[in-house]
Amino acid sequence: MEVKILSEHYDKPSYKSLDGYKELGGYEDLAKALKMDPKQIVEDVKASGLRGRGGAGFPTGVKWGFLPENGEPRYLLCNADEGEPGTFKDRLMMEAAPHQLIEGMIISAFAIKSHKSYIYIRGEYNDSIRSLEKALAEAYKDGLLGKNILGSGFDHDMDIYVGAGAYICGEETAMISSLEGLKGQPKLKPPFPAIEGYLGKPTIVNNVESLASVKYIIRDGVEGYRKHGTEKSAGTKLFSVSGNVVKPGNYEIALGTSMKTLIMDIAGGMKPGRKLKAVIPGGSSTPILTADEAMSANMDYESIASFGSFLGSGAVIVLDDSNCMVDMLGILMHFYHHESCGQCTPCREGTGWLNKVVHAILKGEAREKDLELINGISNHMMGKTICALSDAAAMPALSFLQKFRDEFEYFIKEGQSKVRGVGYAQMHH
Amino acid sequence: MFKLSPAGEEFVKKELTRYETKRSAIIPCLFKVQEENKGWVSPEAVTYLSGLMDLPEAWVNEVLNFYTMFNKEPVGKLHVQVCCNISCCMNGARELTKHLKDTFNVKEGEVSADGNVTITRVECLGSCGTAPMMQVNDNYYENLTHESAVKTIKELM
Amino acid sequence: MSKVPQPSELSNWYLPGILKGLGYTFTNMVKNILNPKKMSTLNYPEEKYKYSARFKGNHILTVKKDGSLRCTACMLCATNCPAQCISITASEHEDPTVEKYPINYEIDILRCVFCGFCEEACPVDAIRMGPEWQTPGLAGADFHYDIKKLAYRANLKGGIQSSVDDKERHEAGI
Amino acid sequence: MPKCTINGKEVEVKEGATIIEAFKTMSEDIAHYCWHPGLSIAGVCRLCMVDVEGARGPQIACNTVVKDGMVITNQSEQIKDIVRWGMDFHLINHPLDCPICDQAGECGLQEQYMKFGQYDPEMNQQKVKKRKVVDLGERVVLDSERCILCSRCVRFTDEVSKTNELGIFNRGDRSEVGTFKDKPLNNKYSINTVDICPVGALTSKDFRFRQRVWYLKNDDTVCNGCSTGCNVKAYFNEEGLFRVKPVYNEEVNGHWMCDDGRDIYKYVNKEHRLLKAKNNSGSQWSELTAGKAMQELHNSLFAEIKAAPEKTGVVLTGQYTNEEYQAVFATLKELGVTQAFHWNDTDSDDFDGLLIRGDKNPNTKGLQNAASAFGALKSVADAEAAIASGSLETVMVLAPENIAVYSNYDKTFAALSKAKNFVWFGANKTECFETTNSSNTWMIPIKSFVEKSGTFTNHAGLDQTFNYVTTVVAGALTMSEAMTLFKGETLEFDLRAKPMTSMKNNHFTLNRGEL
Repeated sequence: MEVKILSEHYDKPSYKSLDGYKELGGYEDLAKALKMDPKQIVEDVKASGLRGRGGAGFPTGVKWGFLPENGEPRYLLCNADEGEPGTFKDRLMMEAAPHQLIEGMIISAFAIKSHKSYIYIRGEYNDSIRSLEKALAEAYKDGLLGKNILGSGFDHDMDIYVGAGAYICGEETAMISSLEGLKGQPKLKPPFPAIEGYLGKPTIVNNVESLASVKYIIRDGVEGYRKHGTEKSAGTKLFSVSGNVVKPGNYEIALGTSMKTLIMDIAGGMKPGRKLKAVIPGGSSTPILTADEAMSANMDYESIASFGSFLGSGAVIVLDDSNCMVDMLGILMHFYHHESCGQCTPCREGTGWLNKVVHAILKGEAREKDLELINGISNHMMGKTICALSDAAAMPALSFLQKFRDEFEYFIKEGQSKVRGVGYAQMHH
Repeated sequence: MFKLSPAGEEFVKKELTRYETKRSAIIPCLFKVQEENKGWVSPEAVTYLSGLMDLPEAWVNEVLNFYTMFNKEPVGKLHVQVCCNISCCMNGARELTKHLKDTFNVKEGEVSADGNVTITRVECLGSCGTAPMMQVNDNYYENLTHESAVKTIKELM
Repeated sequence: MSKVPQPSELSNWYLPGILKGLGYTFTNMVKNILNPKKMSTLNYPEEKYKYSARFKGNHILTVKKDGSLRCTACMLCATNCPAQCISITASEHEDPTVEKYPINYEIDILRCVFCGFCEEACPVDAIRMGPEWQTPGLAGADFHYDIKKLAYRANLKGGIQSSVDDKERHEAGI
Repeated sequence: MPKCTINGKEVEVKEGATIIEAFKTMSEDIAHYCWHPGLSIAGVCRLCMVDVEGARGPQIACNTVVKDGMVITNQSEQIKDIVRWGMDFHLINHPLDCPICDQAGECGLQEQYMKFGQYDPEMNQQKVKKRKVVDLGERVVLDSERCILCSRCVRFTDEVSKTNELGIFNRGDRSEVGTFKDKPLNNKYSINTVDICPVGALTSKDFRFRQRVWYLKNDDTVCNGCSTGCNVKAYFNEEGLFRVKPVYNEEVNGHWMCDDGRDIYKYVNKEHRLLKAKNNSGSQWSELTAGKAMQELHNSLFAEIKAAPEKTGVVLTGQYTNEEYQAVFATLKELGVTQAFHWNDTDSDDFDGLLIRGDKNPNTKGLQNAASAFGALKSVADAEAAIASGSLETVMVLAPENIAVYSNYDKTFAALSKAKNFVWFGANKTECFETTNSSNTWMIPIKSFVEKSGTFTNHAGLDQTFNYVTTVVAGALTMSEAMTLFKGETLEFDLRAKPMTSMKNNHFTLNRGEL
């Protein structure tokens, strides 16, 4: 069942404005947090078990703990460059509750003693940009940002940086590069951003949802927050359900809820007459699950991992029996080829190569051994590059091929889709 | 020769000091140039901007060419971008693009004869739950049908 | 191991040997007069032997469809040449897909040992060894074959084309 | 000083050294393209993968700092497999135009593919097409298809020359190195980008298509282009010199050299050289060998000078070796000549902050040092005045070798040749040689810097000794030899046979440089 914590008031238009937000308990937790010891907040976040909601699922508190004891200035960056196909939760959060994010960010900044933060937001999200700009102006006007916030002596400035269309900028070091005015290419690690990030200063990059959740850890306390979710995957999370379901949309559920509930009940189930074929559980980069696997999985990090996939950003893409897997993989490979930043050779060349091979299959020009080639390319892209984009391209290729090999073989042999019975021209127009 | 309006130049000067490094201002300034240069950034505009910002042309050009939201070619008055990623394709985005291209008689990425429309296919725009969708200039239009998409574009013309 | 046959006793008497030899000559003369087609010699230079197309004779530089040289001046033939008889001067071509071409290609045919290594080294089938083998000349300069002679001598009728076309190769992305 | 074990051998490296540096100190093979010791770490070619014991997976050697006790290998099957595929990734969009590529023979892709490659390529799709033969600037040509985007050149213009002309535009496999149209690659160090390019993407217009590299041999010498004295490699064969590349020397030039220095070989080649000694003691030029000329000079002038040394002067330029200066000053002492003049048209202290210095003579400091024992050097203007007034009758000139930097060359030649006896020691010839104002002119061909061994003292006082590289003009002498002959002594030749170095042979397999 849906558990509305973050999204409790998302349906109320008044929640967007500062007044409406304050009426519904907004900024109370900020006042509470500013009275706390920053170290205690970090400890609380650690104890809450909050894990990064952007995709990697790295514990937020642990990340904060990597910051050097001293070292000024330090930056907090909010990763609002939501580009993973299938994900649209951050957009909802920024449009429906901009102040919720701002409050979460001020608390987080206070905890890590940062005096400057940026919200890096993808340029296509014009509504979110407008909504956040308005909210920031309101917050500055109300003294919630700037010097001496709420009389606590804590200073903090927040600004928005608008991206210009690059999926890779969702990677934290690429985002830092982009913010520095370079091309959005990931930087070598080590040094990690917590040590040397934006302009060589310690920097923490967190997802919108992670930062907003901090507010609720302060509000409910560690115990209260851990009430939902499982031992290792605590709290609730927004899931973006899309694809062939009756009611696609964002749904907040406690981690650990079964995928069956999410898809079949909450999202309205399959369209009439259709059968579930496969589910991509965490955005297009994560390995695909077959219908059987999906129906027995729970929506938490561990359960999904036990099926060899990842919870990722929580973008559940549902495929039914009308979807040709070769076609779907072609779309994904085109996407990664388009978005590879071109820095590391295995990714730059590998994504292009994969795209060519998959499209050769679609066009009926492939050889039998090209399936092995896809495996070879993918395996040699995984973990060989600076960032995870090459893994993100390789994982779907590997899993599609492993789980739906018959469709690929049929396509190579017959030159048309096994599911749809048509060739490339009819599918791609 | 392209030149920003006085307000635009003022904007560039402000952006140059807004961030910790001057280089950070490249993206916002390019957006400004694109806005004032009929929706695209010409090579002359890059020369002009790099002179105005006092940064090497190569830096500006690198940023310009890296990001997809900057148009390196002229676009129509309405820049229609249809998301053709996985969720949208499942819901008929490719068919929609074809329908739009046929209706407005324009090839992908090119400006229509009357200079009104450019239709491009783009990657995920974060509107997967309301697929298929399109972005016309700055705004999203979601849950489209062939008819509603055409109607929307015609109304905007 | 072959053994040299020892002269027999009979050969000490010279006359039988001379007669035997004359016998051969006369038999063959009569044979040849009666059946000139079976003659195993040629009336050179009035008659010339026709060698197989694969004979490694004088070099030919092949040309493209437009009649220009296929040679890219990579110097692999010159590098590979054991007699060091090939000298090439390369230059920049105005067409960027061609990029490099020889403005001078010379073979010192008197130094050439006709080994065919140049043919084998060539990556673009630009040099071949043809069936011609006569290399007469009156002065030293006649034995330095230049592009005009190598690619466009009269009996090549405007040049030999290779079966592979550069442009097609380029478009195919090879 | 951390110790680590590389491929089973223990090695001690500097604090903070990376694994790839450790490999280099041990001369162990490791595949790499983007790493260059003179540039920042990019970590993008992903070929220098190594297994570090205890690490999560394969690491790149260029961005991993050696820690004490690390056990590193790149010989495991897994690493070899990764490198094989890494090579394939580099090559799938690389055109097979080695025959026309100028880099062939010294190409990083060729070399490393032979060592590490997967000989059975898998790619059978169409390659990405990019621009070919792009004019980047005055000296460099780009072929985008050949580029493997290692970003060395971009980092060079960002970090070393700090001119920022180059960038990598677009993304993914559409990425292309390039300049922005209005700003070509015209900095004073641009050919360094050609040197560091591991493939044939950047080629030098000057060297392009003139020789295949395997016809060239090379040897180390010191650049005579300015007082910095960069360490260089001259590339030559029996047709002459073809190019000059920098050699690493931390004290002097690091990894780089300037574009002007690349032209120094041009004055050395035969067409610019004085090939034989020339004499004009009436109205007719006669040619003779240098040795014969020096002998005749000894016979006609030596005694005359010794009798009246005050009427003789020597004009010196800072382009000769210390050894030669010593020989010259020793002869002068013997003759009793006291007048020495310094000719330098580029007397300035300019420095561009990287390598280029205003004083375009390689050995001004050496000349000054040698002269300090002899007495003060007067300027060449004094010599001209003395000749005009008739107080100087015999002039010997040690003419500059690199004449391009001598802006008053012709004028000075005309003024000095007014002397009654005019002896010109020089390596080059120019048009001004046709007319002389002297009644007794001698021109002696001198060896250029690549043809002799000696020492240059650079601007900082560093003595740099260099060795004979090759012979271009067989009949030329060094100043030391000329002075010996002038004194009437005979030259001693080393009669031991030297290895013949002028055959145009396939040397590239033996002389491949470091990548």
